[in-house]
Parts: sequence; structure tokens; C-alpha cells
Amino acid sequence: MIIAATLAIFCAMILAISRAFMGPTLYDRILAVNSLGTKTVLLIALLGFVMGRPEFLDIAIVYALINFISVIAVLRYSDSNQFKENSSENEPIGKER
Amino acid sequence: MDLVISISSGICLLLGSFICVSGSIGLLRFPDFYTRMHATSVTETSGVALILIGLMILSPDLLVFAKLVMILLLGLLIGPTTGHVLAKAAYHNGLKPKLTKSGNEQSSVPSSERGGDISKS
Amino acid sequence: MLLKDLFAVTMLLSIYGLLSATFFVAMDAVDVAFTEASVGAGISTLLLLVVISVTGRRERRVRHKPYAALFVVILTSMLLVFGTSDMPYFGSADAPIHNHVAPRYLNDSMQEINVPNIVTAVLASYRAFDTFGEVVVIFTAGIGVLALMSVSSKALSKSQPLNRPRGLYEQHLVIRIVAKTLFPFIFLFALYVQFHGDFGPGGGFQAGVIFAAAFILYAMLFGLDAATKVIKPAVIELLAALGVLLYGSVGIVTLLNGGNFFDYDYLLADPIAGQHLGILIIELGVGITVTCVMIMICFGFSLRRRAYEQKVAIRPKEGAV
Amino acid sequence: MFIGLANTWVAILLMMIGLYIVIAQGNLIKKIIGLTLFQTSVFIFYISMAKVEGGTAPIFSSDISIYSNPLPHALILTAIVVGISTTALALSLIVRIKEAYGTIEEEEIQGLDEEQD
Repeated sequence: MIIAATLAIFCAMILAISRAFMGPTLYDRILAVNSLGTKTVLLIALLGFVMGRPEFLDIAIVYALINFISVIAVLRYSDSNQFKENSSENEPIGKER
Repeated sequence: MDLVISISSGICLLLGSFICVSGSIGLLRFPDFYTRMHATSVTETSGVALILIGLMILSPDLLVFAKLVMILLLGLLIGPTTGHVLAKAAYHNGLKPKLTKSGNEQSSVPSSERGGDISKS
Repeated sequence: MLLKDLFAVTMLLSIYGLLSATFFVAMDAVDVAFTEASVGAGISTLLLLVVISVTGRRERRVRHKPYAALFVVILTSMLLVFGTSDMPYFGSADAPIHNHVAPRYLNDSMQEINVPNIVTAVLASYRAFDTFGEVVVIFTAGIGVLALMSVSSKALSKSQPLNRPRGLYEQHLVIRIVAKTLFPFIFLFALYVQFHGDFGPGGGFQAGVIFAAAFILYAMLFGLDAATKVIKPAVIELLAALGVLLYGSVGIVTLLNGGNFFDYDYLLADPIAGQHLGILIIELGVGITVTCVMIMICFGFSLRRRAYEQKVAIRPKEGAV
Repeated sequence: MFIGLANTWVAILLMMIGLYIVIAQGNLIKKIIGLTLFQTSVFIFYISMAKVEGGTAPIFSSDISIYSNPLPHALILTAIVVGISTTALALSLIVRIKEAYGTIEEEEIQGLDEEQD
């Protein structure tokens, strides 16, 4: 049952990665990274049980923390002027040219 | 007793992984950012909780149990917060939700003005 | 890597860090996964983001001809693949790598050092001199960043209001409160990682990065001024040097007691207790140095970014070339 | 029979992607990202070499007899932290270049240099 759950989480991660690749806006990518991070936490917890040594859950805790910090970082720096989202990411390169 | 443990944890794990996968499908398939965020952040909280509870039932000793509880608490605290902040940041920086035709006209106000109004209030 | 948006590239790099750390877990390298999780997904993403917010998000259209590069790359990869034909297969127990020093580490470290985490034993005791070199490299890199990024305090007029949108720390009440409740747990967890490194995955490097991440989170949420009030840059620089000094002085003490450099057997009367004390102290030194260097780097970048933004705000033509 | 070498080939593939980015991309930040990829491929190579069939993580436990090789783990652990420090140094150089030239594209920097000469 644990292995089934591991595989399911793995599939979910693949879906999240494809969303991160496709974009289309910045926030979709941040969302995909965040969701992927949560799934990685689960995957590592599950992998610990699959491999029979579940005492290494510290890594999963670190993941949860770092995931939070990196999302905050992305938002913090996406607030600066250069990152202003003008309706769509894919429009031609900025006005300063 | 063993049977009860394995069945209950199995149910939790299966439900949790089903929820996680469905949330990810939502992340992939929904049309715009806000619906995608709705899909993931709602499902993720419950999916994480269920899978971790399933693992807690299986956990061999107290330390592992405590760590799982820690991860669960962190997940419950962090997941909704990031969802909230992401949505707020996206809205403030002018990402418009995809609306129906009548709604689209309403939201044609320049987003920077709207953002300014909201942050003042 | 055909994306023109550097921000998206950074996000994908963060995913890459997450995935490679998962790979390290699957390959039994829990300590490495620990480090990669905190460094690859956390700190390096953060640094890249700061730099991109200075240098601009868009990549200009490139007109390079990739054929020469492609030729070099394909040639090199063919040579490398040809070279792998002699490599031992994945997971084989009789590969040369498992035959020289590894059996000694695996079999004797419990008697010689009595630390369950063999990676910590190798890192901090058997190869302590090597690790010392690495710590000095980190320290030197920190000094280099400081030399390149330092801003004179006159150039940074604090009173001048910036016409940029108000930061995250002013907008988001929810995240401030959540982060405030999280800080004690992050610090507690970092201390646990620091001092539990003998028994499980963890140690000075990982704990240092987690500590630094907590401080950087604070700086991001409450502003750089508040963060520099909490921990002064001069103190950080001093502590970074002190960590290296602490590490090195352990070696000096063992020399004075009649042993080799970093031979902890001579630290105390009982060799095992000496090993434990030595590992504890040098992990502490590593943790302090890594924390301070990471904080130093991030603060340096943020200060520089702020100074740059002020310069651009004063002379907009010059900044936006 | 060559499936046992797949891990090495994946490492080579990643390394070559990194090398290609370093050579072909003009943007300095992308070059740094290429270097990071290159670096990580080396990490993956080392760690996959350390794995022993049927072994577990090298943390001593009384009921386990086979462990993976701890030496590459110790090497790579320090290499990761050193890697981020050197990356930070490179990034700070990039920030200085941006301040001095106003761009981080290699060709434009070269063009500006030639103008000055």
C-alpha cells in the first residue's frame, strides 16, 4: 500500500513538473514549485518507510521549511518593479529596449 | 490488531494519494491561475494530512511518530499560508482571473488602481 | 533551456534541486540529501532571485551559432560514454570504490570513534583536515562576496523613501504572524540538526544553512534594517572568522598534546571521549562559519540591490541601459 | 547488459547539458546555471557510485550489516556547500558587471569593450 501511495505521489509530481514547464504565468510556476515541494515532502516520508529506515524524516521537515522560505523569497522579489506582471509573461521583451 | 492497522493505514494512504493526484490533475488541466490554485491548495492540505496519518499508524516508534506529527503541523500551517500569499500577490501584481464575458468587462479597471485601493483599505 | 525568462529558469532550477535531493535520498545519501535540500532548493534559488532582480528578468535575443558548441559537446559526451565501458556496474559491491578505505570506515569507526553516523565520522574525524580546507574555502568565498558587494553606509541613505511598491513585510499580515510562530521551531530544529549530527543525518553544514535560512526569512519579512538590528553585520563577520578559528584551534590543541593535526585521540585522556569532543567542537565551528557566511552573502546582495535601486531611482536614464 | 551503466550516462547527459549552456548561452546568469547543472551532475555521479546493492544509509544500526559507501557522501556534502559559496561569488561578480556595463549579455559587453578601445 505504501508503494502504491509512493507511485501515486510520483505521478502527481510529474503532473506538477509539466505545469511548471508550461507556465504560462510566473505565478503558475511558483504554484507548481510549491505543490511539488509538498509532494516531495510526502515522497521522502514514504520512501523512508519503503526502504525500511523511517528515522530519516528530518529531511522531510527541512523540505517543508525550505519550501516555505523559497516561496516567500520568490514573492518578496517578485514584488520589485522589474517583476511586475503585465497581464502575460509571454509578451515581447520589456519596454526599456 | 495487525490487520486493523494495515487496513486503516491503507485506507488513509489510498485516499490521500488519490486526493493528491486529483489535485495535480487539477493543477494541470484547469484554465487559469486561480482555479489551479484552488485545486492544489485545497487538495494538498487534506492529502498531506491523510498520507501522514496513514504513515503515523504504521510508525514503529515514538520518535518517528513525533517527526510525522511535526511534518503534519508544518504542512497545515504552511500550505494555506502560501496559498493565501500567492493569490494575494498575484492579484496585487495585476493577474486577472479569467471570468465570463459579463465579468470581464467589470474587471477591465486597470489592475494597479484596484491593487492600490485594496492595500489602502 | 530555451526559455528567455530567467525567472522561469530559476524556478525550474529550484525544481531540479528538489528532484536531485530526492534522488540522493533514494541512493541512501541522507546527509547529502539534507544539504542539497537546504542549499539547492533554498539558498541558491534565493541568491539567483536577488541577482535577477538587479540584472533584469529578460534575456536579450541571442544570435549565437550553437553548432560549434554542439560539436564540442557531442564529441566530449561520446568520449565520456566510451570511457564508461570500463566502469563498474551500478550497485555492484566489488567495485574499486568499495575496496580501499571504505571497509575501514564501515567496520572500525564504531570502535575508533563511536559515532553512529559514519558520514559524520568520516567528515569530522578521518578527513578533518580536508573539511578544514572546505571551511576555509567557504570563508574565503564569503570574504570575496563581501569585498565585491560592500556598500559604503553614506551611499545608502536610509531616510530616502523609495518609490517602489511596499514590500511583502508591510502587505502581508498573515504571513508575518505565521512566520513569527515558525521562527522558534526553525531555530530549535537547526539546533537539533547541529547536535544530532552524530546520530542521524545532520551536522554543521546543514544546520548552518538552516540557521541562515531562518535569518534570511526574517530579513525578507521584516526588512533589512530590522534584520541588521537583530544581528549586526560586523558581528556576523567576526563570528564567521571565529568559526574557522575554533575549527583550526582544535587541531592546534591536538598538536600541543602530542598528536597529529586533528587527531582527537589526544584531546582528552579517553580517546573516545576526545573524539566526541573534537567532533562536537569542529561541527560547531563549521555551523557558525556556514551560518555567518550565508547570512553575509545574502545581506551583501540585498544591500547592494537596494543601493543599485536608489542609484537607478536618482538617475533613471543611466540605470536602464 | 549495459543497464548497469545507465546512472553514469544520465550523469554524462546532465554534464553535457551544463557544458552546452556554459558554452553556447550568452547570458551570464544562464552560464552560472549551466555551471550549477554541471556541478550537480558530478554530485549525482559520485552518489550513485557509492550505492551498494541492498545497502542502506551509512548510519550505524545494530540489525543492519550492509551500508552504502560513506566516503563519497562526506566529499559531496562539503562540495555542495562550497559550490553555493563559489556560485555566490560568481553572482556577485555578475552584479558588478551589470553595474559597470549595464548589461549581462556577453556579446554586448564585448561590444562595449571594443568601443572603448
